[in-house]
Amino acid sequence: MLAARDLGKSFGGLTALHNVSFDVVKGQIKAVIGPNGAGKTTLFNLIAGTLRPSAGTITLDGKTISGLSASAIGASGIARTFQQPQVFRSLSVAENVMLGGHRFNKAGFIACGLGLSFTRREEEDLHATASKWLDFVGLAEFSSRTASELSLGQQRYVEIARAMATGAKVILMDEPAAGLDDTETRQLGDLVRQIRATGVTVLIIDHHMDFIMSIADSILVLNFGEWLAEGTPEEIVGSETVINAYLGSVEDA
Amino acid sequence: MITDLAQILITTLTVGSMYALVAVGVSLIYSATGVINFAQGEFVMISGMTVAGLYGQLGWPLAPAIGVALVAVLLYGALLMVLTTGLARRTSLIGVLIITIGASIATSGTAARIWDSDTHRFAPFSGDAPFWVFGATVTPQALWIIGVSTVCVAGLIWFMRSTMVGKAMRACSLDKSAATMVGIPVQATVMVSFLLSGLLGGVGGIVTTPLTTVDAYSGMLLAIKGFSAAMLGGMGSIVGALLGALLIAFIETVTVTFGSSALKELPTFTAIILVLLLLPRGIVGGRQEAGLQHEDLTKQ
Amino acid sequence: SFITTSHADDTIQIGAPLILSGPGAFAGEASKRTLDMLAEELNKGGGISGAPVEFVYYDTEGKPDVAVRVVNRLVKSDQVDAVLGPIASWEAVAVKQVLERAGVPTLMLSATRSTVDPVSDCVFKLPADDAIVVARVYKYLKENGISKVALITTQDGFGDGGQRELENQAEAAGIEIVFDEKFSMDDTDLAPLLNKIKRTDAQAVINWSSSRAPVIVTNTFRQVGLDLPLIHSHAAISPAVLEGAGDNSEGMLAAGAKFEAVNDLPDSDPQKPVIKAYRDAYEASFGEAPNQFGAGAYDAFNILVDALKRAGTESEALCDAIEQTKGHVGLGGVYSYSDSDHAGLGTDSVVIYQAGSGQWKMLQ
Amino acid sequence: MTTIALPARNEIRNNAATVLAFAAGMIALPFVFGNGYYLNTLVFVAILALPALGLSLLSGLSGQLAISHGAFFALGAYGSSILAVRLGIDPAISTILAQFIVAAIAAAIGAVVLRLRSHYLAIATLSFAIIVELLIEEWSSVTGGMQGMIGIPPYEIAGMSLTSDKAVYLVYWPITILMLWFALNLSVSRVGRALRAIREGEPIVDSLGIRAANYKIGVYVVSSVFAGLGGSLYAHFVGFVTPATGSLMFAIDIIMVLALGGFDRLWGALVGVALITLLNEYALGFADYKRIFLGVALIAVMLVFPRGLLPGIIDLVGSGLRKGGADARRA
Amino acid sequence: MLELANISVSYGFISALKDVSLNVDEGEIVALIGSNGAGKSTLINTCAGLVRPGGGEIRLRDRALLKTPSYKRAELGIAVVPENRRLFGEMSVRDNLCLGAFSRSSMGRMPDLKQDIEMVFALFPRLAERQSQRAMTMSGGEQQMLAIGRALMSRPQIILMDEPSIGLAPKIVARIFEVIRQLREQGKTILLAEQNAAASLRIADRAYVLELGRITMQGKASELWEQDKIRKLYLGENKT
Ligand SMILES: Nc1ncnc2c1ncn2[C@@H]1O[C@H](COP(=O)(O)OP(=O)(O)OP(=O)(O)O)[C@@H](O)[C@H]1O
Ligand SMILES: Nc1ncnc2c1ncn2[C@@H]1O[C@H](COP(=O)(O)OP(=O)(O)OP(=O)(O)O)[C@@H](O)[C@H]1O
Ligand SMILES: [Mg+2]
Ligand SMILES: [Mg+2]
Repeated sequence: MLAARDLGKSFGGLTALHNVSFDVVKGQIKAVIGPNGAGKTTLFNLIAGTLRPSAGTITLDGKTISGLSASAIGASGIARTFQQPQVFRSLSVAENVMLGGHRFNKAGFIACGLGLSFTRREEEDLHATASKWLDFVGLAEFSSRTASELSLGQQRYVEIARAMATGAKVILMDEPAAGLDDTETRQLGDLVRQIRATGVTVLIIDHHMDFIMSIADSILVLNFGEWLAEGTPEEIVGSETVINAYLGSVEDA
Repeated sequence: MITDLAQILITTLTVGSMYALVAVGVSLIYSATGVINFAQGEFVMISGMTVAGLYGQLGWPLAPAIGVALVAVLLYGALLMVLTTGLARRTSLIGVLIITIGASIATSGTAARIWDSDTHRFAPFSGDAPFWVFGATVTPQALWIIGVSTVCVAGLIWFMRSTMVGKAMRACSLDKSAATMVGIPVQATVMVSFLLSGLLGGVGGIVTTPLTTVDAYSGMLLAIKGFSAAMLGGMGSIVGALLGALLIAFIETVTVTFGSSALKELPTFTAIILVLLLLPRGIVGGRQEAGLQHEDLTKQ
Repeated sequence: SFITTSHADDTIQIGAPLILSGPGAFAGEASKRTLDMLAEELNKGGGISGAPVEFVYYDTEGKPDVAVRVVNRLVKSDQVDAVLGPIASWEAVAVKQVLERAGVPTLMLSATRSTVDPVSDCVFKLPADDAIVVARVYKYLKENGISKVALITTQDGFGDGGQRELENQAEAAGIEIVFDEKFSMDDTDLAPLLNKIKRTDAQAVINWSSSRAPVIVTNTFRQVGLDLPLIHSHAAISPAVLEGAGDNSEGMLAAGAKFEAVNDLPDSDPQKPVIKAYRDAYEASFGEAPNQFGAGAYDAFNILVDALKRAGTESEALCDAIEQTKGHVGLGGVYSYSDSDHAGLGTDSVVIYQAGSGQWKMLQ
Repeated sequence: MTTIALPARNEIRNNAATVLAFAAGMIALPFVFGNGYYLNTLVFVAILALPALGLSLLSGLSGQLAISHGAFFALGAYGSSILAVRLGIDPAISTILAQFIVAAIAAAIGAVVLRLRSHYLAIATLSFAIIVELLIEEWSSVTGGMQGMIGIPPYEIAGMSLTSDKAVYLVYWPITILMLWFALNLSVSRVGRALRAIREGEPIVDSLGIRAANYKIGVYVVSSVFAGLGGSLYAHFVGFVTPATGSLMFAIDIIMVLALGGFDRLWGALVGVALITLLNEYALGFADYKRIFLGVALIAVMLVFPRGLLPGIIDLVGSGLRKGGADARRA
Repeated sequence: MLELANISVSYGFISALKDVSLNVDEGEIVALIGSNGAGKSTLINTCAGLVRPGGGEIRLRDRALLKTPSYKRAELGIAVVPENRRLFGEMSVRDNLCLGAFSRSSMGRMPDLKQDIEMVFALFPRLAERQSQRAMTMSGGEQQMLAIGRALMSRPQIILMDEPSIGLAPKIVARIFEVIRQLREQGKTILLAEQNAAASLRIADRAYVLELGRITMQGKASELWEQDKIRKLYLGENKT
């Protein structure tokens, strides 16, 4: 459903991504791995429209999305979480998630300013959706807390709930397990599988190989901005090139 | 035509140097603290008024008058530093800006009471007699202004680029606690920036007053020019402030030469908007790839 | 608190909205000092039929909005018996309506003619206005065979008013304006502007500007080597301008009231002793020479006190009494008001000055 | 599933109640105190509150600092005055027309400059303000140039001119309170939420499929119309406009008002206007020491209440209520 | 060398450290393990002087530190790899490294700066390639390398590391731990707060376990490594 062809991105003289092509199958969890600075986050930024590609195209369900604005891409069904959790720190947890579903409602400046009654109905519906997703990630009891009071780990879950609330078809997760211990990482794995179960396609970056191995249906490996390998977890972990470039000795994996 | 060009060049350099002394001071304090110092023009006013009073009116010799003026601006710089970064810890950038506005208002009011609200001036250092270069008028004082500010700004650029203290200043404004963590005494560093910035303004007052005159209220207008220039150049960059000041002076001079003096601000401020649209972070700040950083002035 | 103000019934309260801060404050300060000095003297002698005079000063900052606010406070809260001020033209224009509605006897210290044109019952003005100063300047130019002039005026209320008047009267006076540009009060280098005049065939340059602008104009004028007569407005006639311009001031001209020319006036001039007395008293009190703004306040005070003595504080009677002022010899000229003229001065109150060895001298 | 209180709904009710109480108080006031000057001053408070509320919407909610509110105040003032004086349009109608002009200009300018951030946005809007001021000064055939325009007609209601302070008060305050109510509603609505989110990070908002740029332009327009309306009301009250009306310094004053009152609450705008009016009135008594007093007072307020008076007082009351608590200090 | 006695820290009503005592001897690696929110970062920040404790004492070589401002602590030889990296984002990689050495400079002069930078570059060649890139535009892992490099620049005697392996590729993680081991061999002292309990227990001499702001276990790393509870909580039960 999501397909990239010959993607490239350079910053000034530096090529962060070069000639990368891949496909993501609907309903799959696809992992993107690679050494630091390989271009993984850059790839996500290109898909989400935060950056414009210097070359190549990205299509979602056959429609070209590269070149669209970030908000248009967001509206077309791609949501993301960030490498450093980006919640709206001064907003409540519920409000954070409500912003995910924001785009489905219609009330504009005038209607809101006048406090028309339909705006209130919309709000209630949106709130119900938000509560559903907070429940889904297990943060229901925190819903009226200010987001900044949550630990970094919890903020990651807020991001996930918010992404789900956008009704996205594809979710991009950038190192969601960073800073989690093994127990927490396993719980996160369960959640990602549940997301897949709702029919959402997941693209995930992480350096925790156990975690990636246990959830990914398919893995894309980048190295120095180039496509290095792609395949099932078993194929990847057995690949000599991947071990050399990324994993180092098997023992550390 | 050659006369016009020569005159444009001379005037741009003279006026640009005056603006630069303020703009660079604004940028310097900003680069160390993130504070926009609205009272930057007061340094110029204080030193101009002091020298005009002691040297121009009371007939002191020039050197001690300059000495007193520089001491005065240093003290004022220290006072501003205490007000904006010492006492005002928990406020937002806007809060600090308001404090500097308050300081500027109170300072001009006080100056009007200590001296008066008349216009003052003192004799140029090397006389008034102009000379001509390609038909363009050059006054000796203009050369003083250009020379002194070149020396000051060049020295400062070197200081910021090549010394640890210069780098430490920027570090303080970017992340105070990270700065302390690597061993930077933040308060002292910030103090250095205020004192240097005060000196720049003070020197500015001393060299420009014979040409521009000074009164108790002249600080605020200068400050607005100063940060327009600093921002046009790219906030926090000394080179940027210099370029911004020269560009503004150039646009003004060209407008006055070929258009109307009353409208000289029109092209200037239109140019500021246009330049920023092309280079959203000023001339040297350049374009920015969409990032997540966002500086919110009202946030604490 | 600021809301309740009351004053003993037997004091006469006079509101003085003056510019006391910002560029231009020197005008308000001189006025305030003068008024204080006069009030003290008057009160020492028993005030007006036993009633002391008291001034309520507010700072207008030179801004019309602020002026309106303080005048509102003067008439509605302080309920003053009369108002002296404001000084800046655009303040005066702005507050006129408030004063008119309140019917408070007012003596404007601003030069602009629009406060008394059209005439309204209780609003009078004192200083010589642009109209008569410009007329005098043009007369001087004609006498000296000059018909082509360059105008430079500041981008503010004062410069704007002057420019309009200069343009309006030019044709009738047989003057051709060959250059007409504005500059801003905060301009630091006027060389490019003045260089442009070199390329015209102007025979003289008229500069209509106030506070520090005349100094910068004069200095730059000499520096760019312009060799033409330079004529300033009345705002330039002050010791501060001479001090600022130093040697460069030599030979420059200006038109204004006789106030600065006390030593050059013939003894037969009725204004001479009045001016001398005021200058001496002011210098004795404050250790420096007064300026023409103080002089305006002085005249306003005396005209008002004179009317108060005749009519008391009741507004209508007081206004009538002011209107009946005839032949009052003041510092700015000889004032005569009538029901069609609340400006009071004629062209003969304006003279031409020339600067020489650091002094303003009246040209005979 | 846990049920959670819905903040937006409660807040809308709270707003309505508070605003009604406030309105009742303000409208009763002139019947209790008759002092003309008092009312006159309060009319200025009502007028000034509008640009302040507008800026509070823009800066307090979406974190965008603009220095253009003086310019829009001036555009509202001049726009309505020119229509009323030069074209003889009824002041009430000219006021409304002027707001459309203001909105159109704000949308055009906003679309261009709102791409900039923080200081750079501030300086670009400042530049716009200076350009407006210059154009007003220069286009003297229409605007009256430096001398300004006088003789601007007051509003008329049922054939009666609004000239007495009391009458103006009773018309202006309800308008201001309505606008306040509008602003409060907006701030707790989904639009307000989006704006608060923009303040924290536009790219994140965009990533959720929300067009941050449109919201920014929208709030800029609304906020400018607040300022423009203030300007029109001002012009028809004082009867004159000059280039000093809504000059650059005026815009800075408005920012000052918000800093004093508190950026993070709309009521802060009202508190700030009240405070600055009080300070100014009090300062009048200082005559030529006024600037010193005002400058020092500004510094003092910001040092004592770093986040503004309203949040400061709320904190004081709050900490008074729950005394004690551990010491939490970050060095 | 570094000693914490009865340290308590609270943020408003949240108490993050309760009566924590701990010591790190010269030349050893001490690991600090604990799950999210246990207080690891708070402890590190307290040692660095960024957070002021409500009570207790900190000593560096018997010198009381509590009243020492944090920049002086850097001069005394403490370096920090902070949580969230805290780089000077707008400055270049090279400038960030230079600033790391600030505490060694006197009057703006700085001996051996080049040599130390080369040392860091040798450790992380990627940084050498990107000397003039602005720190904020570096990738997550590259930033982490820079944060570690910056801490090394001050030639510290004791390094406080808050999750140094976060965001790094497995190969680099292995290198980081190797570096930490080398640092000890050079005589440096290291306090290491890590989520990656397995790896940190493997190289540490001793370890403390922090739970909800209290130290609940301490001892030789190898001994803790054997404890069931640890294995369950931090290493995942099904691992050998
Ligand atoms: N704005 C930029 N300017 C210059 N270089 C950049 C910019 N953004 C990213 N880069 C460089 O592009 C390369 C790819 O970065 P990216 O963030 O995509 O890496 P990554 O694969 O996500 O790495 P990590 O696992 O460390 O997060 C890096 O070397 C980075 O330094
Ligand atoms: N600035 C703060 N304000 C309020 N509470 C805070 C703050 N910083 C930390 N806390 C709280 O203090 C406790 C300890 O936090 P700390 O960051 O030290 O944990 P940690 O062990 O480093 O966790 P992690 O592994 O997630 O980094 C947590 O409950 C956290 O929510
Ligand atoms: Mg990354
Ligand atoms: Mg931590």
